[in-house]
Amino acid sequence: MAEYLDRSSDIGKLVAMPDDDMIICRCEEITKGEIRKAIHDGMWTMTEIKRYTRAGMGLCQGQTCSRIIKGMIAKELGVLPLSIDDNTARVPVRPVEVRVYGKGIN
Amino acid sequence: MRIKEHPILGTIKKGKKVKYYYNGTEMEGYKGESIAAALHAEGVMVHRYTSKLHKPRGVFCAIGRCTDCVMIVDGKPNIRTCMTLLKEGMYIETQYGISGKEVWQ
Amino acid sequence: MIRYDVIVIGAGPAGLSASIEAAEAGMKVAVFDENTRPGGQLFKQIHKFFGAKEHKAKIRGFRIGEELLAEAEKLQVDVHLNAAVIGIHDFNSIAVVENEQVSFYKAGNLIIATGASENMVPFDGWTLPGVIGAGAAQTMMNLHGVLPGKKVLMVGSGNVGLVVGYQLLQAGVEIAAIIDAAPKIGGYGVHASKVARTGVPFLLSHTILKAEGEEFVTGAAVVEVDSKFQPIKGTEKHFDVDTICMAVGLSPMSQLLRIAGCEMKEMGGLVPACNEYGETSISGIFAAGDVAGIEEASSAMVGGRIAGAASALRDGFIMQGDFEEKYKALKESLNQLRQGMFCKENRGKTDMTATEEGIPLSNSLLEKGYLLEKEIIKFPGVKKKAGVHPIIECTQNIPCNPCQTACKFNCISIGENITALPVVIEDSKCTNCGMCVASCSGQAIFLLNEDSEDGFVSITLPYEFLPYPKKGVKGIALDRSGNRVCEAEIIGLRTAEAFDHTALLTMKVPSEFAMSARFFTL
Amino acid sequence: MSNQCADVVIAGGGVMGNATAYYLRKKGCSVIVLEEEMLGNGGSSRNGGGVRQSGRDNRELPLAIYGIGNIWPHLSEELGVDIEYHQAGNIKFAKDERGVEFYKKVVEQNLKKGLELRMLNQAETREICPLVSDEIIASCYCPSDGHANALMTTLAFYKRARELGARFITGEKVLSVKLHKGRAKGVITSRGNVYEGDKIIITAGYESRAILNSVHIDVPMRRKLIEVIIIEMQPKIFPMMITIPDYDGGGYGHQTDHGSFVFGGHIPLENYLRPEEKEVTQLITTASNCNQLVSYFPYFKDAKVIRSWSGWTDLCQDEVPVIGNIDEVPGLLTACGFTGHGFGISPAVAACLSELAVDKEPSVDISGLSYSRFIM
Repeated sequence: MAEYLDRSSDIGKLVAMPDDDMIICRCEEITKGEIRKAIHDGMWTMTEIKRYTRAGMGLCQGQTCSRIIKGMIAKELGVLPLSIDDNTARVPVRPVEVRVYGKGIN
Repeated sequence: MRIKEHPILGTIKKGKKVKYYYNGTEMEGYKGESIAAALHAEGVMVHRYTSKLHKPRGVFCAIGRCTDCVMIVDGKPNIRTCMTLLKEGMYIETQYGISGKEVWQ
Repeated sequence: MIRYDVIVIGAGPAGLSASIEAAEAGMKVAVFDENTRPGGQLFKQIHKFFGAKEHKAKIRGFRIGEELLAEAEKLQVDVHLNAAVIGIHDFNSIAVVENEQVSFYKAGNLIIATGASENMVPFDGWTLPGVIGAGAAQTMMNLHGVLPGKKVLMVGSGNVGLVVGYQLLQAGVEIAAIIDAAPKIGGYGVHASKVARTGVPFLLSHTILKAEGEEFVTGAAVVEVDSKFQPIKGTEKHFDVDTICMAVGLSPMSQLLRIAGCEMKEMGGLVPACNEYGETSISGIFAAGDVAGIEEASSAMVGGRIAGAASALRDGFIMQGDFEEKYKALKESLNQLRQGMFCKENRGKTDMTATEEGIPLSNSLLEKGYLLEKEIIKFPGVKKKAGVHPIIECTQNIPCNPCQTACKFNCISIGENITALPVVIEDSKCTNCGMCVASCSGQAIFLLNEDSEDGFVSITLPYEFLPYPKKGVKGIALDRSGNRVCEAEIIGLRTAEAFDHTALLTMKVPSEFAMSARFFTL
Repeated sequence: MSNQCADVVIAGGGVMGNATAYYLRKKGCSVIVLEEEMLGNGGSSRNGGGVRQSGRDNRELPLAIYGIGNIWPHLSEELGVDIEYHQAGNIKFAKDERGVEFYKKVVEQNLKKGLELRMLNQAETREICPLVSDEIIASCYCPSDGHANALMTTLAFYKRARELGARFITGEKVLSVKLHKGRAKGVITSRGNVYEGDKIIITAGYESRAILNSVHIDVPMRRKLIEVIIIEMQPKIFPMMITIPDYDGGGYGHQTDHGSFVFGGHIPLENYLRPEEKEVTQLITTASNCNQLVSYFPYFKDAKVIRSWSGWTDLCQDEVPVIGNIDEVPGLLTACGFTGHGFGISPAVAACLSELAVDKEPSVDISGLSYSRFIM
């Protein structure tokens, strides 16, 4: 079970920051501002951020940005990054051609 | 951009020379090295331009993890050039979004 | 489905060691690695390792890789290269992409040794070509012999940043600076010193602001930060560089363990919760090396051996008693590596002020990368002696002792505790053989002869750059900070197989610079 | 232990619960939504994204028609988030006469209910879906069907409901329904917390069964794992949702706005997973899905799979959901047992639940989906 989170708790207003247009998810080109907005829209878990913004959903599957996003959620919510669950790791951990994958069971 | 002689490694062992094409231009590299290394040796920095913002990208992690260095290789997009070995006659193109041409959808 | 007694994922130091240990016990072992070459990071590590003899100290990383591979092959371990494991499924079955198809294998025991990957910090322009990971720089230059760039800004002063920085210099790349947001250098002082003495500046409490350029990096802007890591206005600095190299830490590559369903815990990245033998919450799945917690390659090798032995015990290939004996020795070896001021417990500690021996630590070393002359004379490796004698500028407690055994004439002593500082023995006779200089993985040993000529001294220093200066050449002696101190003449250059590519350069400088001149340049 | 009240307490923060919360807030009711994991953890985020009428059972078809006619077209605007709804059609392929016969019956049945649906021959099929394999001899096409982004839809309902003041609490696993004088009056969570409401709605997927069991209600359903593969971004290929008939192994998919292609299929082993099996991808299913996709669309052979996921569907005994008031326990409502085709009707179901919760007649006749159908 996940940790108790009352999604109505006050995390303050979304204040624009000078580096909001900096890219965080390199694959899907999702900016810091977009992720911060998602957090203020109520997306408080890594998975919700991923599904809501596509950050971490690109070709590399969040291998670079996950750690950064975790830190961002923690900062906006005022909690420790330790308390934030990671995204589910998914098969395949590297991109694989459909043809190549299919040969596994012929 | 190649190291001729290295104080620890001596002369870097290389496979035989192979010809490949980079955006239509014939180039030379060595068998057994990654496409990314061969291109870097020739000073190629930009591997692709991104889909959304059309920004340049190149080698970043070089271990097959970040997928930033992908290019079109023999007509197929999104090929990780840091993990794909150079072969004779390979056709390597700059990737625009996921296309080989600078056409944005 | 093909079944092995053990499947090891990752042919790095931990994986190869695990496979050797398991195969020695008579197990049928396969190792899978997504790379073309086995060895993992070892093949990029061209520096000499720390540790004791059993940790393969003073051997260069890539040689250790070759040794491990040869050993694994001799034991008929099936090494599958270009074989990326893409998934772990129920009952220890794995999916592998190999030869243009996905294959499935099953294992009695799975040992996951997938290593680590580099952390990144985002900043303005970090997506530009030319911003690369330190590992990428290593791959380019040490595996492919391709220069990552002409002039580099290194971000991060941990061991990775320092070691890769030095390797860049060896490959012929210029380093504009090594910066770190922390106020102190994160890696070993000896690693910092060998970079600093070539003239590379360290900018601590500095962070990267921006990678400049349109199509690729043409420059970098950095700024000083305050104690809360906030940029200080007006302290911006610009560097004309074509490459920005990021060395800001590592995280375990633990996706496969998570997919397998192993219980994980947060420890600077997600690591599996393991017992003392490296077995995860799922019986028969082990983790070894960086994926189980970031450490050095030396500890990864021992961790791999423990996991290999434990899997052999689990499936009845070795007896409990034999295992316990083996484990005891391996554990001891691991404990040795886990001591000293850089060990896990001390990581991130900022209040250390003295060595285990009670000698004050050098702040200059921690903040600028080099020791001050007045500090160095307090250390037991520095003694004033007649004739030629070693000067050991090793001032931090790190687990390393090759210098002690390198000297066949008992000039150097470390003792049982391998993190103790080396002591130069007062009444010993140095023969000027140079073995200590070449064996010091930190390149911190120099031979000084203050009796050579009137008004002049000779200094022998480790030198790993090309081209080697020829005997008779006149150049400039640099001090520990890379500043020019005086003219110097090369009076000797020694190379030997035993030195393993560390040349011993002897220069003649005026005697007042005996304790300051530590590098040579033309 | 905290006691907290609202007009309506909802167990389950999936698309049903979130959307119901949204419609209830629009009606001015106070709402608490309790979710064990994160929002949209279950089937809401683990489905093919189909918004389809064709092929539906007559009892749930009205919900699909109502949603597509009245809710989906303006949902993005309403929620302030692009949920990527496209009324781009649904095409079901036939490789042989068996398929043709099967779909002819579907057409006949759905036409009776006023749904525009037609058979296409090979040439017509290829015209609207040019990448399809030569082996396809005919198809069944419903132009008014479509698809949406299920992840976004689920979270968009949550986001909007939260903005409107609905209270969402995650990490709260509802264990049982609390009664007061024979009426459902609250729920009790595994943390020991009690949440009270005048109406209690259970929209917790398969887990609804255990919660309802606490008041001796049992919906006959079982879980079945589904698995989906995601193919890397492609140029725009075709807009419609595709369906492969179950007798040929089954399959469904569509291209997302992003360009990636989502494809789900089945393997026979899914019916025989060990009971303790977790929600994880099985060894051979991805490979099987890859082969199935290529056999209908050879185009994808060189494209790369970038991830896969699995999720539980809650199969109801008669393959349609249980929706509405549970007469035996006044104040208790449920929507569960969607049998893998709940997403497309979720806004309509939620709209009806919100109406029932305020004792109004639902906009769609859902009497055929009532729990009472299982009572002999």
